[in-house]
Amino acid sequence: MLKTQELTLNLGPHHPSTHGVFRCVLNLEGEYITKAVNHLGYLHRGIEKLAESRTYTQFIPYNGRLDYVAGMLNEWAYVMAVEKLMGITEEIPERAEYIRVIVGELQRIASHGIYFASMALDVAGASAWFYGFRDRDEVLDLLEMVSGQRLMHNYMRFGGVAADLPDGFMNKLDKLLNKLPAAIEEYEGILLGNEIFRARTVGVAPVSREMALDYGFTGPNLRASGVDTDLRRDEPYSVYDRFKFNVPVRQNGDTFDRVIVRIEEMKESIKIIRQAMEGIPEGPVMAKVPKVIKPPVGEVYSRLENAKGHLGFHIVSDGSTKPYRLRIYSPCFVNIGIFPEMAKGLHLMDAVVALASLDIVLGEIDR
Amino acid sequence: MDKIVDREALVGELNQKFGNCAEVFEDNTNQSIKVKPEKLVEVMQELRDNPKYDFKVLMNLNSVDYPENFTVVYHLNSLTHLHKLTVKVELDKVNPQVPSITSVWNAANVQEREAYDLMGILFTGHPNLKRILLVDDFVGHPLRKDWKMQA
Amino acid sequence: MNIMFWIIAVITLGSALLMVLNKNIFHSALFMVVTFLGVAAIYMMLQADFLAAVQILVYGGAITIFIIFGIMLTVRGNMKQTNLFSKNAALAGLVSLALIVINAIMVLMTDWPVSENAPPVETVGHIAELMLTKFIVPFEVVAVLLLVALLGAIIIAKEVKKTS
Amino acid sequence: MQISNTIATGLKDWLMGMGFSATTTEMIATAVWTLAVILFILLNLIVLVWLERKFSAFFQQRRGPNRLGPAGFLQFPVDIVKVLGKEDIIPAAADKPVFRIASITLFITAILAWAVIPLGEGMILEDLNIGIFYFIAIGSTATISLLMGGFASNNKYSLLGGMRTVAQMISYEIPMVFSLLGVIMMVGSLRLSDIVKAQEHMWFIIPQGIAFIIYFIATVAETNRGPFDLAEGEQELVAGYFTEYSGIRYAIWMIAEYGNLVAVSTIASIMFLGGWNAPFGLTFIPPFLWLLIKIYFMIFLFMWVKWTYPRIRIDHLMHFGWKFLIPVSLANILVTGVGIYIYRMITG
Repeated sequence: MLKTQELTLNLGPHHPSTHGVFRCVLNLEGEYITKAVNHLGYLHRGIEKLAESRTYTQFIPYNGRLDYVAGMLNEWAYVMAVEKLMGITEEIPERAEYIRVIVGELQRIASHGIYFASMALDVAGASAWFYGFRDRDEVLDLLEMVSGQRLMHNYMRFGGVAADLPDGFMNKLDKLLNKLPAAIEEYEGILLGNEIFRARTVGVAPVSREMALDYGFTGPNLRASGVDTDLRRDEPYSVYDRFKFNVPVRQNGDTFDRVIVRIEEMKESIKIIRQAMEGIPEGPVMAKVPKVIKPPVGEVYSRLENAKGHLGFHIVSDGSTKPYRLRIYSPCFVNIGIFPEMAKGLHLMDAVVALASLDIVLGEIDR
Repeated sequence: MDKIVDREALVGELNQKFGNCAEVFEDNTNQSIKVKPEKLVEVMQELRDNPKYDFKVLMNLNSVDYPENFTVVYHLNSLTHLHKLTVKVELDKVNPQVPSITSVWNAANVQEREAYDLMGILFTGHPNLKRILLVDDFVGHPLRKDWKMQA
Repeated sequence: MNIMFWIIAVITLGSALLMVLNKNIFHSALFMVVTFLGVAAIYMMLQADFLAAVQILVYGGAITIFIIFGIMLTVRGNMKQTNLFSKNAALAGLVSLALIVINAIMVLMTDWPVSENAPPVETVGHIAELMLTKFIVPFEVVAVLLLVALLGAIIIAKEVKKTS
Repeated sequence: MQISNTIATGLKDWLMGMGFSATTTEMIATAVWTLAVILFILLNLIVLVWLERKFSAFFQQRRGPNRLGPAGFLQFPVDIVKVLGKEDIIPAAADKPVFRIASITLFITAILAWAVIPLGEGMILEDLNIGIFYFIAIGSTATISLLMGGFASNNKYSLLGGMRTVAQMISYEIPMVFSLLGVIMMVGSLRLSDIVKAQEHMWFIIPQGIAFIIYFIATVAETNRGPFDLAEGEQELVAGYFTEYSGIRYAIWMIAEYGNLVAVSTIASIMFLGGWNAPFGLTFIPPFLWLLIKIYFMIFLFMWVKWTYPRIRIDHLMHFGWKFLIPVSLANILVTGVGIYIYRMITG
């Protein structure tokens, strides 16, 4: 019999659909993938090593550079870990916790907005891309109001936040929250309900419940595979135990479910922000913390429900002003580990979409 | 705050089943046990599959370069019992070797590669133990304390 | 008109020759396209415009398939040495020469009748009528043949899928 | 309408009167027409690119170009200057001669197709009696150009793009031809001017509505526009067959693609939308303008579809083409044939 040869295709690092500098070497039979090998590290900056030569406070801004589309949540995860290590979790003023919840959930909406947009772009729905970015930009306006920056906020502090909410923030937030449900409705109109989009995503690259747990999926990806888990509800940190919200779970774990879970999460985030707006007390936004942060000897592992999954910080302290060892458990880094398995047998076009559906950010993968 | 397993009972059961392999490890978190490297895979398998513990999730795999030893830290989590456990494996400073647990959790695959890449810990039995973040011809393991940063 | 014919003839034959002599199978295929287009041009000069269009349409599609096969079956990165001469080049040359001679003799021997009638302006209608009246049997046979080819292709494609 | 009314014939007569020989006259007339067509395509291009940008901006809730000229109209001419100033990069490993001519061949086919396309009553180079068939035949050779570009780049993405083009264009040529057959059967002629004349009282979109839809879908695939722009596949193949092209060669690809877009829109207007016939007796607008309005309506449809739908996957595309469009277009031919037979029985 005549035989055709397999084609080796180097997807990335300069490729529009790898969401950064991810590189994947694909073996193609026709346009179907028989084998995929991940190559990471093009954006490796050695942040974990850098942490060892920075003081605890100096390291806060580095967190914005991890998952650069959800900087606020990364900072929060880091300060939460250090607060736990110092044992000052109880002393944080309530107002600060509420502000953290508000900006954190806003950041989640922004991150999911980007997710929707890049997902749309990867199925070539260029128009839907602008819808996602339009709403994300308005969220960033608000975050800019509180922190002065749009991406690298550097807003969280040990024991609170850097500054109180500015005047007029609540009004603007209220206006945005009134607009967002209609905007999310539009997503359904322009992309999610589209026949071609459904054909491209439903049943594509499914990840079963067992496989998702085995490969260490966390966050929305895990929920899309039918595991009902959410740190905000199961192990409530901050003041999340005071809010009522649903945890959207889908059963099939295919590309479409991964999208829908995130869209539903955006709606839940709006609910949480609404409740936080109502419940936010007056008061200080910073606890009394020493000028020099010197956590006691010991270690801590603390996780936070990031937009991409569980962002964990394992910090080992030797009692000095600098962390002895700081390890960042990054959800994207672990989630991408499934891609070679997932891509097997997929069409090249679907592989690109499946990769987008995992919601990877290279800043966090390579750290 | 965190739900903690009864470590004494857990260690007792593990020791009974696999021989003297585990002990309670005292640190500030109060949720650590120490496991001997040779028995690590069996212990992890047990922790995952025994419905009493049901640690279905490998939360984190870390390696620390302590002055006296290398420690590989596994953070485990259960979705049903919502409890947590930290498993620590102490390794030789000169030749740190530990069996790979990729057969238990595939999630360990990339994390073990990372630990090998940055800390230089050999995971025996790993299907593809290559550098993951650094270039293939990189010399040294930067997260070790004796690795000097060059600006 | 005479000049045009000679130009087209030279291009057609030249590209046909280049097609055979070229060592790159992709270039060979492209020269084949030029040959086909040249033939179409000659049809055009004979006022057989329908035939010319069919020539372009059919061979335009066919040649791309041919190229695809060429690419898929020559498994090497460099296309430079993909269309090599076989060892029987001399023999093939001899056969070709013999064919040319025979053809030339036949052409020269034939007494070509010259029609007094001007070629019809509307060709399509006549062709259609002839196909469905006088030549209905060959027409249907061709249709059946194509159907068989189609079915055969489907069967072959299915079997490949099963074995792979 | 008399054929002698055509501009080309008039031009030829005038040149003959100047004392040129028949062959020279023919060649000059052809050259003039070719130039006119290129000019027409380029003029259209300026408007089209501007329109595409403005439409896409409208669909995407943004403003689009708005700095150069009125409403950003001069953006594209400036872009052209930019593209012309770019370095013409030919990859070292490329098949250089083929790489060089690939974009030009596509441009040539785009121009050749215009030989039979009337831009209005009598505004045609050669009113061939097989007009529409000639158009289809020339259109089919565009595949070769795209494959040439994809293969000669010696880039795997381009090669995949070229392969996709072949699969897609050959598959969708069939329903496209079949959809036009219905109209041809009703007219009984392949000559484009005859087809327009037959629509004086009723546009063929009414009896041949299904054929019009099939033709529209098939031509979206034929012109490689979204949602069927698999050959370009921006997201997975980067830009498909023209990944490696830059500068003027890239510009030629784009011009040829827009030229093809205008050509298929014109054919759609002529075959289904009554050509230059004025609807509702609105004859105060000249026929040429009517045709232009219809062409731009078609182009608007193309753009609308492109900026609305995500890209379809190639196996869905093939299934849709072979398992849906072709059977439906065949059924349309059958129904049309039976309809014509019954009509002839009634009218005698």
